[in-house]
Amino acid sequence: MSNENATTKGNVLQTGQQKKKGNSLLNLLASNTVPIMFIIICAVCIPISGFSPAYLINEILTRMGRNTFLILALLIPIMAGMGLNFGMTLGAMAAEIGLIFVSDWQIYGIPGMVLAMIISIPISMLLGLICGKILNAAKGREMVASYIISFFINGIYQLIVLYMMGSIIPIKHTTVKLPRGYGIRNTVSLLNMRQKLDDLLAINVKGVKIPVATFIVIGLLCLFIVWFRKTKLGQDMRAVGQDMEVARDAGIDVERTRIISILMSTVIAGFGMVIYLQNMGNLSTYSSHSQIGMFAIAALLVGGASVDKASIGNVFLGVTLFHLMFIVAPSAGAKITGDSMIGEYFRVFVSYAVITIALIMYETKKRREKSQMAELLAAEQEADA
Amino acid sequence: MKNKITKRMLLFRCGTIALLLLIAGLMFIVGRGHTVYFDNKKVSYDGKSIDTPPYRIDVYVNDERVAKLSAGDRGMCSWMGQDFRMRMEITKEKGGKKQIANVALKIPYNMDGIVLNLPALLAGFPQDGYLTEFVPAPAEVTAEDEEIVTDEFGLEGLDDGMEE
Amino acid sequence: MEETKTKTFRDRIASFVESFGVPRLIIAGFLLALFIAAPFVGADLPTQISNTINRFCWNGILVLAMVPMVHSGCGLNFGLPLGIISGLLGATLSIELGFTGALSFFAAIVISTPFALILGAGYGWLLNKIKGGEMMIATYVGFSSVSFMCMMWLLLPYHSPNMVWGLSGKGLRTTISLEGYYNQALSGFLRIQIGNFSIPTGALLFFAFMAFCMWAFLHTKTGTAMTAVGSNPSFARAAGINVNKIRMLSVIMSTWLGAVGILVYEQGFGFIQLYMAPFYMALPAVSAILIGGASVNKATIMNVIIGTILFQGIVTMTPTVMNNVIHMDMSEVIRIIASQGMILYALTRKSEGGKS
Amino acid sequence: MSNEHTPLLEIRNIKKDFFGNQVLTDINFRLEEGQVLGFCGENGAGKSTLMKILFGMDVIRETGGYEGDILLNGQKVTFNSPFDAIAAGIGMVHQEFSLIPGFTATENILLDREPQKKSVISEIFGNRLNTLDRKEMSVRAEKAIDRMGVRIDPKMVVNEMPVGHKQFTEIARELSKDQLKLLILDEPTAVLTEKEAEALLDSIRGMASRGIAVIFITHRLHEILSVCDNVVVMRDGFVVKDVPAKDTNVEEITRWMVGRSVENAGSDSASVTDAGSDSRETIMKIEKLWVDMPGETVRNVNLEVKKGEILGIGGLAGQGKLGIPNGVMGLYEAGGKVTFDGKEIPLNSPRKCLDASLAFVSEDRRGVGLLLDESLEWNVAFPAMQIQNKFLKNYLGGLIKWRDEKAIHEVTQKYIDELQIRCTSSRQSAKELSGGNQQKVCLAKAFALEPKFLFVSEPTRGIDVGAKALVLNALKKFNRESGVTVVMISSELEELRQVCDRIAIVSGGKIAGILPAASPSEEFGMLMVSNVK
Repeated sequence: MSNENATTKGNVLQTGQQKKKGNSLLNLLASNTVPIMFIIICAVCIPISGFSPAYLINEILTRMGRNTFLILALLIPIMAGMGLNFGMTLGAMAAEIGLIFVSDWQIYGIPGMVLAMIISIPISMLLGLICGKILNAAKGREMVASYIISFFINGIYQLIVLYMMGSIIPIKHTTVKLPRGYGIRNTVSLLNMRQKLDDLLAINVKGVKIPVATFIVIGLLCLFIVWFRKTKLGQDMRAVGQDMEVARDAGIDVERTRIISILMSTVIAGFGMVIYLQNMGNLSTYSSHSQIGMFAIAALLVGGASVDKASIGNVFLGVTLFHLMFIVAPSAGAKITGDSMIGEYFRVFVSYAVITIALIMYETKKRREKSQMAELLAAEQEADA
Repeated sequence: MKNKITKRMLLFRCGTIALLLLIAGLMFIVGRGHTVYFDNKKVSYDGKSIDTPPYRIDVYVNDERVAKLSAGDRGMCSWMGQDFRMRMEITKEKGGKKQIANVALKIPYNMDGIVLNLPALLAGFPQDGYLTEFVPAPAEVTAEDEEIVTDEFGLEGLDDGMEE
Repeated sequence: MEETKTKTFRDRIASFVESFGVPRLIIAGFLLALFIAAPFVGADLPTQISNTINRFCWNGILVLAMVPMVHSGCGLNFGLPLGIISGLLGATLSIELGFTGALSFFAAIVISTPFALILGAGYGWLLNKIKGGEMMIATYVGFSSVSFMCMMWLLLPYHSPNMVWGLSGKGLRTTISLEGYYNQALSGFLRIQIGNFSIPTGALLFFAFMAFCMWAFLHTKTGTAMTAVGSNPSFARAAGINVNKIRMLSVIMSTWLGAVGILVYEQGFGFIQLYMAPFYMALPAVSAILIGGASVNKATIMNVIIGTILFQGIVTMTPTVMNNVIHMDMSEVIRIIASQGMILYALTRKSEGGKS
Repeated sequence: MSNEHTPLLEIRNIKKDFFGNQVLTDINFRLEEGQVLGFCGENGAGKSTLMKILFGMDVIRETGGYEGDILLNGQKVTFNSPFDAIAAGIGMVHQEFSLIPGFTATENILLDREPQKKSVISEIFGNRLNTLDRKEMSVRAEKAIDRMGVRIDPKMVVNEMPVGHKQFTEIARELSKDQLKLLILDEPTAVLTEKEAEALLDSIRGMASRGIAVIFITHRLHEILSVCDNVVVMRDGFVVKDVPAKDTNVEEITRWMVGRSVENAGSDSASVTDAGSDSRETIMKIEKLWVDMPGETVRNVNLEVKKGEILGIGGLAGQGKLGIPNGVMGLYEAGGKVTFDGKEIPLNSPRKCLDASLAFVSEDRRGVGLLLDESLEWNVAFPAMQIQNKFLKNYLGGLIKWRDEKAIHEVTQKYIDELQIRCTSSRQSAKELSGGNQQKVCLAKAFALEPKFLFVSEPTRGIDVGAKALVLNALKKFNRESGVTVVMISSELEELRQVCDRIAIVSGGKIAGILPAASPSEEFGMLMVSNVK
């Protein structure tokens, strides 16, 4: 009797799997809804916008160099099962503090960037540690919590930059400091650093500038991430990300591993922000960081990543598609509606909508997996009867 | 046990931190930027004076022309580090032949802005004679306080009101 | 069990602090200090207090809008902008249709109601699909809808010259003055003025009425079911409650209150703010109710009142008092740190009872 | 057995109580190297607790530790955590899988014990940045799989594996530990097919021949007989028998497990039963019921409940007895046909069941049974208020249904007195009560509905003896006085025999048989293990 039952269960399981394979093409389409949607949007908008291919390629290469490093910072927390790290903003703030100092000390060019990065490391680590501890206390709500943390730390950042710099922390130059004697100006010029990394070893191919050095740096980070996955810590993070309890039973220090993942992400985000700002050439002291997390996350999701799974490939696909949309949308919008603001709002809307859709898909997938067992049982009952 | 910090590791860690600090220190020196102003103006120093600056001086830094100075003009460029090098093409008077002069000089570390008086430099004045610190005009600091905008949409000038 | 009776005084203090929460105490203490310090630094106390009351009236209903969703276990309504959008649609349509004066206020409420119901129903349906991840998705639903409406404000065929851009004659302005419409429609009603001290009686009454309705609702059969759903959804389900329906109802209520809330805010403020303005409007309301003592799945009317007073008190008092004390206007920063810190604190508390 | 040499493991006088509830009394046994020891007993007999003590689980320490000694190779040991036990050479395969779903078998086998290569970076940031030695990993995993003797694909990802392979992965993980001397297998064959189970038994024999001692817990008695050297039978926290496997048989073991002679069972219910319940009319008919309740799956259950009886449903844990009431009441996804009082009741809709005057007291008191944060009044009155519009005042012609606090207070007070619920007031919140009193509140909640039919699931789980008697009496009284049909589900057979008229035994998700309460224990025992899988 028991024998019979057991084997039927086995069979049912197998048929279940076969059924899955039959739907694989559909699944492939379903799991890549977002990138496909974006390809369609871009395909419609590019001809309308009327930009030349050379211009588009140039723009995309620039933006790729500018943003990729930041987006890569998101991969590690996803690996550790902590979802999209909205707290990467913390790293960006650390980098900005570094850049403010460097700018006040008048350190130029790549040495200035390196110095800003080094200054950002301890700040990022401290902020990452705080963020990690809080997220450990808010398990299951990591994303909302990290999102609110970014606001909270933004308050503290403002406290430091707007009130303490110049009054407690020495700031010398009036180009950086507000005329009232303390606080940092709205914009800090990074002219002496502007695109210094991008221009290093840059190659010009038919009017398309390829920022080789930036890409080398990004490539190094990719290599680091690939290598990191092969380390013990990387393996532990994957284990923790998939099942915290099992990992804990096996002897992995779950809390610590999670903190480290956030900490690493914050430090990488700090470096990414320095690269980002050297390309922009100026620093909006109170706003540069505020939307960085959102745009990086949107780009990653556009690349086909989900809340629990993301690869380097997703990053590159995402940054290309997302920024292509970003470039063409305003002009396409203006051509269609005659109002230039429409396109601007449209791309903001799309960024948010993408994140919303990705979050919804993630949650519904979680629930769908739960209900699959019931189908199996019903099938088995029929097989029995 | 697994995460115990051994002495050896501690050593390596200290080494890394030291290395980072070293790099930081190096960047301080290598990356120190200065704004160099070039004056093609009259100058007098220690009793000597030059009353007629050259008709025109072209200043090249890193093979790039950064200033084209007629008499009485001021030009500027940014320079990283303390070993400043430039090439000047001097035209004494209108239509005259170009003279080329290569100049290398040390910039004091703690000066942000340096004014070089080129005629004095060419005339071989001592350093005090041709190099002065640039002090920004105090008039630049007006009482108008810029309003701090802490709530901006950030990327590419879309603004949103953050909270109210 | 007998131990409870023999608690020492210190224990009682400790348990009070424990139940009240350290951050909440700090905020209340801070506000108290501000009030005490105010006369010494030359701030006019009556003005300050009337300002606080005024702002309480503007914001009270937006904070009240948090209550239904917290009760039904949907968590803090970070998707409040959806309700605000309904309110804005009501407001602009009311003006477009030519209502003026106080009438335009009630017209706005009436017009915004169907929008709030439809949007709320859709939003509720969505939240039922993604139980457990409500707060994050709510945030982004809010963001998406605000940015979507940004396009709509430009595209919708509004004509009223008081609202559209003067030059092009189309597309709504970012701020629309309510002068001649429902500016002070409630606040001005039966206003009591004694020197610098004024009480916006009408607005207070309106808030009291809404709060009473909410209180009464929570005492009805359906209200009881809503609380039970939030307290333990499995229990409610086992007791035959249609959990999804109750949650949907709570979301619709929340959205509608958000719509009314923004209209009340506007009548006090005097302007309609469009485009990106509703973006972060949820956060002050969320932190206000949390400061008032609510948690992610428990909230009372008292929490709303206390929280709004504390939060708005800090908002009004800090600029003047701080400015006078240390000659730095740190109010903005203090507000951000206090409110976001409060939300973080609530998120890191373990929620008891059933997990949804 | 010679006493000259010290055995690998010796258990001496182990005692354990959970808050005064004695669960283990004077446990003694010894285990030699390479021996296989079979453990059997009903649920609640104390097997799991004993294994938890042996494996140093946190629960034991948190509940006040244990008495007695564990000797490993003659040396007394105390384990503060499972990691200590592992270090001492004890391995355990739990009933629940402890595997990372996205990892391959190899990665899972060597989880947190991966062979590593050092690098410069790991010198700085610590050993966790060592790179994994994938080659060495597969060699070791391969070796562990070889030792097990059952082939599984080391590269297969766990969530694509059939259930059996997951189990083998877990066993291989234990075998990959070099220090392993004693392996505890907690019902390892429960999820295996017959063939896989056979393979596992072979592999146990193989392990034993290599000198690893095995403790094998199972409900499939023939497996014990075929593979074990010794059999230990436990009942009610005692070791009732410790005999060589070759000297016994399934019937004997069953009798030991269930224990108690036939004569003293079913004392007062026997008289009611003999009236011949078959003659009474059927009030509920369950046909072809399946229920997807995790861990308590029900398959194809057919059952008839007679009007006015108390029907017991018993069986071993995990066999699906809990799934039946949860499925019928719509709390877990279910299929099939349920007819009550001549009308078909739709499944998956708790409301419809409650409307039909069914009520349910859930086994999950804290999760489903109570509003922990709310007052007793709310807990007692809530379902009746929502389902039957009791305790409400109507205003505006029924448009507003206002909570009638006074009526709620009265009814709660009534049940507090009736069931002797110990509380400070009816407004106390439910989470502050003890387990027994919480259970009484759950009953009060069901009674307040005044149902025609009541499911009571594990009413005495985790409550003390006094409360137990009170709860059971209250149920009986409710049945006799109000004529309510009661179906009571319990793991404790004795309890069912005290209260019930007939007892259905569930095994393998199906009804294995229905017996009058006065039937001999062995018969119940045989039914319990009949379909176990």
